[in-house]
Amino acid sequence: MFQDKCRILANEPICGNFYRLVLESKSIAAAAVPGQFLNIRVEQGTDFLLRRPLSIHEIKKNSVSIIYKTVGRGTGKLSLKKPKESLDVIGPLGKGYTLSDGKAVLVGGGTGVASLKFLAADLINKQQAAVVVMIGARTREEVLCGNEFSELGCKVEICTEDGTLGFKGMVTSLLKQYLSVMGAHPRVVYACGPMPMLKEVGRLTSHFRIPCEVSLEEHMGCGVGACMGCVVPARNGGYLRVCKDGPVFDAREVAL
Amino acid sequence: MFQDKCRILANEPICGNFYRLVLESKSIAAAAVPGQFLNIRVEQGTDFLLRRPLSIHEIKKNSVSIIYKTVGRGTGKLSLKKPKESLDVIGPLGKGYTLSDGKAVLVGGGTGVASLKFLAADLINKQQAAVVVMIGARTREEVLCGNEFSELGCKVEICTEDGTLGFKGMVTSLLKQYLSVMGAHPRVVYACGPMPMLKEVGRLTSHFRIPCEVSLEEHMGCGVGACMGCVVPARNGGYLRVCKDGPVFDAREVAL
Amino acid sequence: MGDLKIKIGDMQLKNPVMVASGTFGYGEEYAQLVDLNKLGAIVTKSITLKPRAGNNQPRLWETASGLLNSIGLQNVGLKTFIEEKLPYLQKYDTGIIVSIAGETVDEYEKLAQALKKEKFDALEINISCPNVRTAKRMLFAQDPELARQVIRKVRRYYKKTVIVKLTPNVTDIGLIAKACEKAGADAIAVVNTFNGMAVDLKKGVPVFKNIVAGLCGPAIKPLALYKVYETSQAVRIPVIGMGGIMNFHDGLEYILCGASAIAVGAGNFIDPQIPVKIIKDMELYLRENHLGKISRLVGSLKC
Amino acid sequence: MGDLKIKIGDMQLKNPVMVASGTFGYGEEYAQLVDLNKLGAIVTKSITLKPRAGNNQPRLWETASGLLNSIGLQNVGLKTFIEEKLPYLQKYDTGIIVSIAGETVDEYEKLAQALKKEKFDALEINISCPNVRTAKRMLFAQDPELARQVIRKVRRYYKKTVIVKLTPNVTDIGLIAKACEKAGADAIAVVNTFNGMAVDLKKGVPVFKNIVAGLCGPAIKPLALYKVYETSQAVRIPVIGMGGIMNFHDGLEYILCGASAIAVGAGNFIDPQIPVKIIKDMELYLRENHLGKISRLVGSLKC
Ligand SMILES: Cc1cc2nc3c(=O)[nH]c(=O)nc-3n(C[C@H](O)[C@H](O)[C@H](O)COP(=O)(O)OP(=O)(O)OC[C@H]3O[C@@H](n4cnc5c(N)ncnc54)[C@H](O)[C@@H]3O)c2cc1C
Ligand SMILES: Cc1cc2nc3c(=O)[nH]c(=O)nc-3n(C[C@H](O)[C@H](O)[C@H](O)COP(=O)(O)OP(=O)(O)OC[C@H]3O[C@@H](n4cnc5c(N)ncnc54)[C@H](O)[C@@H]3O)c2cc1C
Ligand SMILES: Cc1cc2nc3c(=O)[nH]c(=O)nc-3n(C[C@H](O)[C@H](O)[C@H](O)COP(=O)(O)O)c2cc1C
Ligand SMILES: Cc1cc2nc3c(=O)[nH]c(=O)nc-3n(C[C@H](O)[C@H](O)[C@H](O)COP(=O)(O)O)c2cc1C
Ligand code: FES
Ligand code: FES
Repeated sequence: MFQDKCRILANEPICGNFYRLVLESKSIAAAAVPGQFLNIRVEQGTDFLLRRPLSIHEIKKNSVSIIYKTVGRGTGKLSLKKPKESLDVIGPLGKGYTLSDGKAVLVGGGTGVASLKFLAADLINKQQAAVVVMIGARTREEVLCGNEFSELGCKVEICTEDGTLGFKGMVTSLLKQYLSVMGAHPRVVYACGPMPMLKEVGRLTSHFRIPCEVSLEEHMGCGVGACMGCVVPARNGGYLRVCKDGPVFDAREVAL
Repeated sequence: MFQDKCRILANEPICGNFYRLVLESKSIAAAAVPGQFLNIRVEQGTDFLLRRPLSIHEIKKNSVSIIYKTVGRGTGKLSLKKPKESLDVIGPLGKGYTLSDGKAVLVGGGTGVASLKFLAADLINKQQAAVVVMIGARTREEVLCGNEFSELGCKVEICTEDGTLGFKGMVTSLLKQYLSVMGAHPRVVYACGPMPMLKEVGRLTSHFRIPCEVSLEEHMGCGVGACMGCVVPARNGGYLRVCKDGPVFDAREVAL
Repeated sequence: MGDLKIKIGDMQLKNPVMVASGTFGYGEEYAQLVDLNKLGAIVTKSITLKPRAGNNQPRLWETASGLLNSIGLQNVGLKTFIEEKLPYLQKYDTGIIVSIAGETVDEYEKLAQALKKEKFDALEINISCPNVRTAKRMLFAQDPELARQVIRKVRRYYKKTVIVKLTPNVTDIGLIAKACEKAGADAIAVVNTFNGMAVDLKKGVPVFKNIVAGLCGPAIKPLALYKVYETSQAVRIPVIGMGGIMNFHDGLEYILCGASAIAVGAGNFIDPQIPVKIIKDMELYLRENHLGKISRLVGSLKC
Repeated sequence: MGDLKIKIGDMQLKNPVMVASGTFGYGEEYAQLVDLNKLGAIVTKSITLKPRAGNNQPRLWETASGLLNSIGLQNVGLKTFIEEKLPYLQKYDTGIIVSIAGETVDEYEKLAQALKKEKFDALEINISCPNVRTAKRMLFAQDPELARQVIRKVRRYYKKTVIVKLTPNVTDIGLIAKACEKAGADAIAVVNTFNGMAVDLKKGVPVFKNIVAGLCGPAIKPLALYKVYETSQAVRIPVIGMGGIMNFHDGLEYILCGASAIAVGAGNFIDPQIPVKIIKDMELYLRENHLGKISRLVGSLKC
């Protein structure tokens, strides 16, 4: 965990309202594992008070990149930042995915797809895993990272709600079909995306008795486990902190 | 008085911490008279809440320009604005200088010099006045607009506190010398600058019985005379509003 | 077409968007920038019996998303107000709410008496200005009994709509609001500014001569909103909500929390178009959501 | 070299810069980012007798220059605190202030009793948390008599330094502070968060399930500063000031207004380096201005 003034190496639109931000930081890049996130101060001053949590999408030797969607004030402001400007970044934060070997299915919806790229890379490069990625999006313009996953050697399945690309429907329907096929049985399912998607992934994997890890989001104060602001209900009562106990949880740990 | 989204035509450093900002606005340019000011919203959002009042330095057919010094958060932020961006501007505001013919002495200190340029132009072009400008600055790098005044046809006297350019000392010493010379007797003195300078100019002109107008500054809320935030004590008791009754006052009206 | 009309006491307004006392002068100052005919109502600067010079400089201080002010009720006084300022406002097709302030119960009484025959829509009793140093530190609006006394006296002379403007600087605003309701107020305006201060570190002195000043602007919105909610829970009479309103969304939050009308204060300084924009957006919102009357939304927060 | 040492009750601190309760966990969460040995003191999250799960989501909401929170005192409870959290903190060379919270006088008493033999520097009695729904709406810190009862009981068992943390949501904080002083408190911490709320317009519901939440951050600085000033005018015991402190200048304003020590709350979220930076800048300031001791500046505002 570091606090760094990171130089922006790139900050470009990729598609729809999605941007890719590349930040220079050797120390964060060296320490990061898939599923972890950065907590970024978008502006000095007091108007954008809290840091914005954003998942790590990719690491290189000297840089960390993220993919974000402009959904509000902070991400909107972030999209205006230019290369050579600096951002105050804390990271890597949180508990990432547990890397497993064998066959893995990665299910991503919306920006959730972004963090799975880092995971897929490690699964393939470090665990020699066979990775199937299911990418869900509303429409073809919002399908993220398809090529990136292919280049890594993943099998890529695309789903759009409006059917403009790939399978028409929800990515969870695709997952259900996939898991229903005899012998498909993957060793683990990893999922990152909106809550309804995660809920359904949790239900399906529990039904098919497949281990599953989900990455969750909550509004954050400190990002380091101190304020108890970002909690989600634990399955056994009480609360767990997304920033510290997560953002990646065993699907059975949390009440989705 | 207009409220306009004005496109920035230029926003460049001129010397020291001084910048020139040129804003596109036909309507404001057409209505403005020397001594009036603009009230500029530096940022959307709530971090730079109040507008910043800045004097008009020059008008062209379609544009208004100001000269400002970066002294704090707002002017600092302003200096980062780029051409083609827009600013929300209210103006022209306030009561300007009373144009007089005959010989006029203009005394300016710091950024106060800027607003005298517009005045000098009108005095010369509209009143065929003979204009002497005394420019005071701390040091040679901060002497503003010397050439601009010369080009207009003013007699320019420069004063620096450290003697790096022109007369060494306060601009008010120069004024005193000037007024003490027999026959120099100008019809009017106009002054814009820091309070101690204005005080002394007021004292001198009163002593030599020369009409004098001074331009004042105060923190502003509304800028249009509604909030009573920007008042200065009137000589005869009570308060006058800088934004509405001024910023230009007869030196005898106000308790300097 | 959405129906924005509202009624407060006997006062009928064409829409619930006002400009707050002290931030819009006597209306004329903004007439070149804002179409006054569009506003629901203009609340005048608080008027005192005699003209008041107000406080020494400084009077304004910018803070994080807020503005401290210490004007000290500078105003033209009752006589000039009636002779020069009121006639100007009467030319417009907008509600006129005359705000009055006094240092004693007696002064409020005299103001009400003097104003009772004048033509305007409502009287707003400002018993919550933090910027006037009186002998006691307590404001009328900080004590239910003091508040009651003022309202009773005003009520005796003034039969049209009476609004009481309260301070948020109390433990339980509901208690004060109830006392005002009982004493005969037709509506409660909430909030006046929050007590605050700032320090001039170079000189080691308080920025303001009175030490305390009043905070307003977006910084106080979450606080003022809760005060409005508390007030509207405590009384049956309408509540006029204000504090940091910068756009329609802010205004709608107040309405859901129980405000029958809203007022824009410091927002006018930042962008004088805010009140008119809110009115436009409000109309649009009603239309798009087929809501009919704005009054249906008042206090509609589902808790 | 500037001398930053201060004394509050029996507690000696190497500098007057603390981190505020609830914003710094139990210390360990920030240990990778901040050198805990540099801090004047760490105030722990408020501890309750039993572990508390806290409130439902949402718990945080960003406002204009501010942050609303409704954590609901989620904490590990007394037992785990003593067994796991306290030992961790004791390894560091920093003041340890244990904050306690209860719903009844009895609970505070039990907490004090259980903590009296533990090794730490001071007890902070939090009688001002707005985020716990109890039967009555009133907080202990909103009534001088209730405040007095809590402090008397705690004092009976706990003989070392006792700090009382007050709410700003009162008409006259001086009155409450005086009652605390009389009841035996060694210091007053001001302020806890201001009551505020927000509305989720899409759903037409309050953002927070409890409706009310607590506002902190730069937005409240002018308000909190005045509360600290009022408190320090009312009592002789030291005051610990907080509310929106983001840098040394903010902190110095508090000190001039009478705070013997200051605490950084939400500022830690925005930049965890703030407390350490303040300490550095404070030292520099003392040195450059040849001021010797920071304690000389306490309450030095010239009014
Ligand atoms: C662990 C984690 C990883 C994330 N990774 C990504 C990512 O890789 N790409 C991406 O586009 N988005 C990601 N998000 C969501 C992202 O944090 C929000 O979209 C962002 O904070 C919105 O900020 P805003 O100012 O634009 O929106 P606003 O709605 O204006 O923000 C207001 C406040 O709410 C908070 N907030 C709003 N939405 C969210 C949210 N979904 N989660 C947490 N806080 C929120 C903001 O941080 C801010 O404090 C992640 C969230 C978490 C918790
Ligand atoms: C009528 C008038 C004309 C002016 N003309 C010019 C000009 O032509 N060129 C120029 O450089 N400056 C001019 N000024 C001063 C200019 O307004 C301030 O320098 C500017 O507002 C500082 O803003 P800031 O955010 O950088 O400073 P900060 O100190 O961060 O500002 C904090 C607050 O104080 C206000 N403030 C600070 N200093 C002043 C000041 N001197 N006058 C009024 N408000 C102040 C700001 O507007 C803001 O609300 C003029 C002021 C007035 C009243
Ligand atoms: C400069 C200024 C002057 C004010 N004068 C008065 C006044 O005379 N009477 C009054 O009742 N309120 C006065 N107020 C308070 C406002 O009417 C309003 O209650 C407060 O500013 C909160 O709203 P806001 O946050 O939208 O500004 C004044 C506020 C400001 C900023
Ligand atoms: C997330 C959060 C949790 C808090 N929890 C507590 C608490 O448990 N006990 C307490 O006394 N104060 C608590 N506070 C209040 C802070 O200690 C502090 O009084 C307040 O935030 C004002 O300071 P600030 O503006 O610097 O944040 C909490 C504040 C925040 C933001
Ligand atoms: S954000 Fe503070 S505990 Fe997670
Ligand atoms: S700034 Fe409002 S009256 Fe001048």
